[in-house]
Amino acid sequence: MRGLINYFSGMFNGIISLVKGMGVTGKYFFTSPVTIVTQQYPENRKTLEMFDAFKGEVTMPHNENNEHKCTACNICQINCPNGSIEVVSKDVVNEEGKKKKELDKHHYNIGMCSFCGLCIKTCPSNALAWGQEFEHAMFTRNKFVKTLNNEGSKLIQKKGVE
Amino acid sequence: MEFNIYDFTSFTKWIDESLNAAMSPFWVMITEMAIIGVAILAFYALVGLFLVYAERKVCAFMQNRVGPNRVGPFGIFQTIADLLKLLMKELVYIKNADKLLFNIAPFIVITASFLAIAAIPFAKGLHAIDFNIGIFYVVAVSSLGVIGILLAGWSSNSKYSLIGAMRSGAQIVSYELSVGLSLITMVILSGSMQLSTIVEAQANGWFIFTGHIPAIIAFVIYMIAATAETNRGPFDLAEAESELTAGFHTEYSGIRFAFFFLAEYMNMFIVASIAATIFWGGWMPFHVPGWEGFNTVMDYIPPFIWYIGKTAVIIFIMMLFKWTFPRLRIDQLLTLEWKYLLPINLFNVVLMAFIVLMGWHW
Amino acid sequence: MNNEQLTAKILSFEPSAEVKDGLQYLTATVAFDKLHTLAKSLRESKDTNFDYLFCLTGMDYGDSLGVIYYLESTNLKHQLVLKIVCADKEKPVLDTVCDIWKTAEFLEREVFDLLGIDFNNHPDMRRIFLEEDWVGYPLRKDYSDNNIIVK
Amino acid sequence: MAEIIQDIQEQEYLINMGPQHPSTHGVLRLVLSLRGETVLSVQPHCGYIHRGIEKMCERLTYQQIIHLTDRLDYLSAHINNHAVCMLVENALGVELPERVKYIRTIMDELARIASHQLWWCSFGMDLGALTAFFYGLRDREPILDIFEESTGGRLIQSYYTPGGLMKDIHPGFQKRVKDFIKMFRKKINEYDQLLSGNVIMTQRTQGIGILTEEEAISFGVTGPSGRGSGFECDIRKHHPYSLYNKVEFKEILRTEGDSFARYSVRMDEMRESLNIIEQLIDNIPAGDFSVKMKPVIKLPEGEYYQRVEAARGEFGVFISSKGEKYPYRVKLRSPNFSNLSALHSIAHGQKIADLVAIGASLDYVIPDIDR
Repeated sequence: MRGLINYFSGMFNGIISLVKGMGVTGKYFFTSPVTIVTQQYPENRKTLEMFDAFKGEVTMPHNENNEHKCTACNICQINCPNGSIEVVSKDVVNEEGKKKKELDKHHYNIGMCSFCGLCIKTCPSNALAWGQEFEHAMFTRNKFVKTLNNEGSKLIQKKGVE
Repeated sequence: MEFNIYDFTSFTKWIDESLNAAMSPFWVMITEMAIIGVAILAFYALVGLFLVYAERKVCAFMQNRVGPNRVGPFGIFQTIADLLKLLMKELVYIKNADKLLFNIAPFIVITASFLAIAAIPFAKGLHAIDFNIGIFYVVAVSSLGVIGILLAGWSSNSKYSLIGAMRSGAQIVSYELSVGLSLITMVILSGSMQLSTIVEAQANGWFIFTGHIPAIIAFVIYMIAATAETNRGPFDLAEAESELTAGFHTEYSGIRFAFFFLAEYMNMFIVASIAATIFWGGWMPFHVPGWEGFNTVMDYIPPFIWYIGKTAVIIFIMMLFKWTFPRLRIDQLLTLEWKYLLPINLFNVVLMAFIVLMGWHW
Repeated sequence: MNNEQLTAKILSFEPSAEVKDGLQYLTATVAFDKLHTLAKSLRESKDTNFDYLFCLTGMDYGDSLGVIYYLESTNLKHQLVLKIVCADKEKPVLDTVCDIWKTAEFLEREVFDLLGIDFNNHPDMRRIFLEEDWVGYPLRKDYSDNNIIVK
Repeated sequence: MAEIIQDIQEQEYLINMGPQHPSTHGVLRLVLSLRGETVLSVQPHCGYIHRGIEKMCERLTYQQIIHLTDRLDYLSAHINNHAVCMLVENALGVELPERVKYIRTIMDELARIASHQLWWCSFGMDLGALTAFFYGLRDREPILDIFEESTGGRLIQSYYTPGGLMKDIHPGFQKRVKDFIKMFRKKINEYDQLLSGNVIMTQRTQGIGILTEEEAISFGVTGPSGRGSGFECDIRKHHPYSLYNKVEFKEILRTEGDSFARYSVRMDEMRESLNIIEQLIDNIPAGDFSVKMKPVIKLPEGEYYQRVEAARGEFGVFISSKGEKYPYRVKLRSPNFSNLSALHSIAHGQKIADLVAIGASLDYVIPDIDR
């Protein structure tokens, strides 16, 4: 007798649990246009805004005079765990006849970057920053190597020093 | 000739007569066969494509997604694009596969669903053939598909496929019983196996209402067993994507895979049509005895719309099953059939017979 | 059980053990051939009951190879570090402890794979991560790979 | 003929599950020998994505190690990083500001919830309930947004650094977390409706894949999987670190040891994590987000070990230092590796479908196994 009761109560409870589950999916089906969470990605490209902290790529901000803050000290290159940064510096003789190291090219290989942020954190002159760009797909690998400093850019001269 | 969307009998008769006037009876038969074949083929492809699209949209909405929305407005041409892709894909030949069986298997599956569609009444006077043993024929024919699945699993020389096929065999053999018995319950109620008669008998109330509790039980059992028979989730053990990768059609590609895919959706359509025909009155409008005005309004809706609407609702329920429940394990599947559905079904048949004997069913 | 009692207990099991206190965990160093008997008594004694081996790491000390076992007792809540140094660098062999702690079966395979320490009586001594035909043992200090991209 | 039949009956049916298989959650290969549907033995073959992180760490400074531990168990990246950072800080005797501890604890618990959510998704998917997969991912999104807003990364954050954090949290952090807690408390009940109570799911998991407590300890199966067998292994409770001795929380234990026990431990752990966050989120003290550390960290000579409770079990870092700026040897004790070693003992004698459910309930992440 108990077996029979168990048989029917088990069946009944089972059916109730199934109906409950169908309630959840059914509810979402009938409220679907409101509850859809998918972002329409390529369409919303214009309005899509990443968070400020978003780690898209390493960039070197330039001001309006095409000047950056990088002193070519190599600390980012040393701190990079993957060797994705290569700082090429050149020696420039300034007006006073002193030799001075200046940034020539700041190569950054995004294909090898693991976005750990150590270059940006350790930079003593805050020359690097995170960019918000996230569409990095390229057809060839050598396009991953970017030069961060603009053509003909110069180091910002600190005011009040001279 | 008068064309009437409420009754296709005169239309089909007109075609028959005008053909008879033009040629000999033998050629008339050939021509009619060809017309019906083309019509069903077109309908088949259309419904198949639409169902695939519908399923993707329905499941997307259940899952808070958008679903296909790239090809055409709301992605309505997505399935056509998919079909084109599948047509163009390479047919991969499997080393050491049984070539003949491997090639035949998809055709068996798709032919079985073709055969079943012939007996379904879409509207008054609109069916290919009106057997006097319609239900028997449908049950017999729709279970042929499993042969294709078994052959597919066996011939593709893949271990996953074989397990899938064997599961499918055990599953169909068991659930065929439940489908048959729940339909027999309704046959007892209607007193006929002819589908057109069954539909006509529901003019004053669908069987699910007039058949009292046994009809409801039979309907529930039929829904479960039919879902199992179409190899759809939660009974998709033969495919069992997370266990057997794709089960019996693991090794199929291109249009052969498309055949399996299409056949699955058409089987769903067929079992839903049968459920609609036998339990919900097929193309018969919803009538409440005594409410003349209401009945007249209902009669204005064409039978074909009624039929499609009912089928769609049942298909939606089956989709709801698939997208809500986890998959059953093979022993649970057999337990469900042999320990629950079959005894209840047998009891239900007796109950129905009793009700009919006592004359309580009208 | 505090560290002093534990020290005494270990010394009673294995008088030749060298027990060091004051580090992060109590550390006992024993000769490689005493490992299995000591481990067995540590596991089976009611007072020590080290039933949980939470880390097993192989070490390349430069001139020798060794294994460090981190043990814990789940009911007595004390930990112990067992340090073993293999006798021979060319052919390092130790006794397996996977009959005492089942988790050691995989961990010892890993040590075998990456450091080349062979474990006696292990039921399935194969490489676990690398290919069967891999030459060399990558975690050894003298291992060199020609394909290093980042220097 | 009789011989052939006997031969067939005794033959084992070998199947390769993986390396590409939907339910191995990555590139794990399981060699199954079957008799019919019954699994006779399971032989895991790992190493398909072995990257040699331990060897790589020997050439990296302690700050640089962080970006590799992120990539072990990427679902609990914060927690792995926490272990390395704590090891360095403890070895150097650095005292952290309270703010750092608060933020780290909250982030750890958020990571644990996110990880368990993803586990719930894949659990549903492995059982065939695909809808569960999408619901879980949908509700995981707010956590990823919280991470992204403050740390800049969604999956792999590299947020902790020896001595504190990479940057301070976003001003909107607290509000977002509170919104999430409110939202998720509702959703988790929905999860129960959809899957936990479902009769098919309970029958597929209850009494299936039993791991006894003794075996769990012997195999070192920790985390929710171990606690489902009654193994009290919550490092947060037994060896408290960060703020875990200040917050109140229960160690979730089940004694059945079956797949369902492992499932329900994780479900309850999500609720418990919400409680922990709720206790902390309003009280984040003001202060620095990191301590000034030397640019080149050199650990004193010696061997160090740090244990934390990652989302899948006990994660341990062993570092042996020779006093240089690079570690001499790094060993990462990954929870999944030990959990995987118990798979054969749990799964033999069960059905294929059960093996999939067991695998889902053990919740392995392959990069953590292979390292």
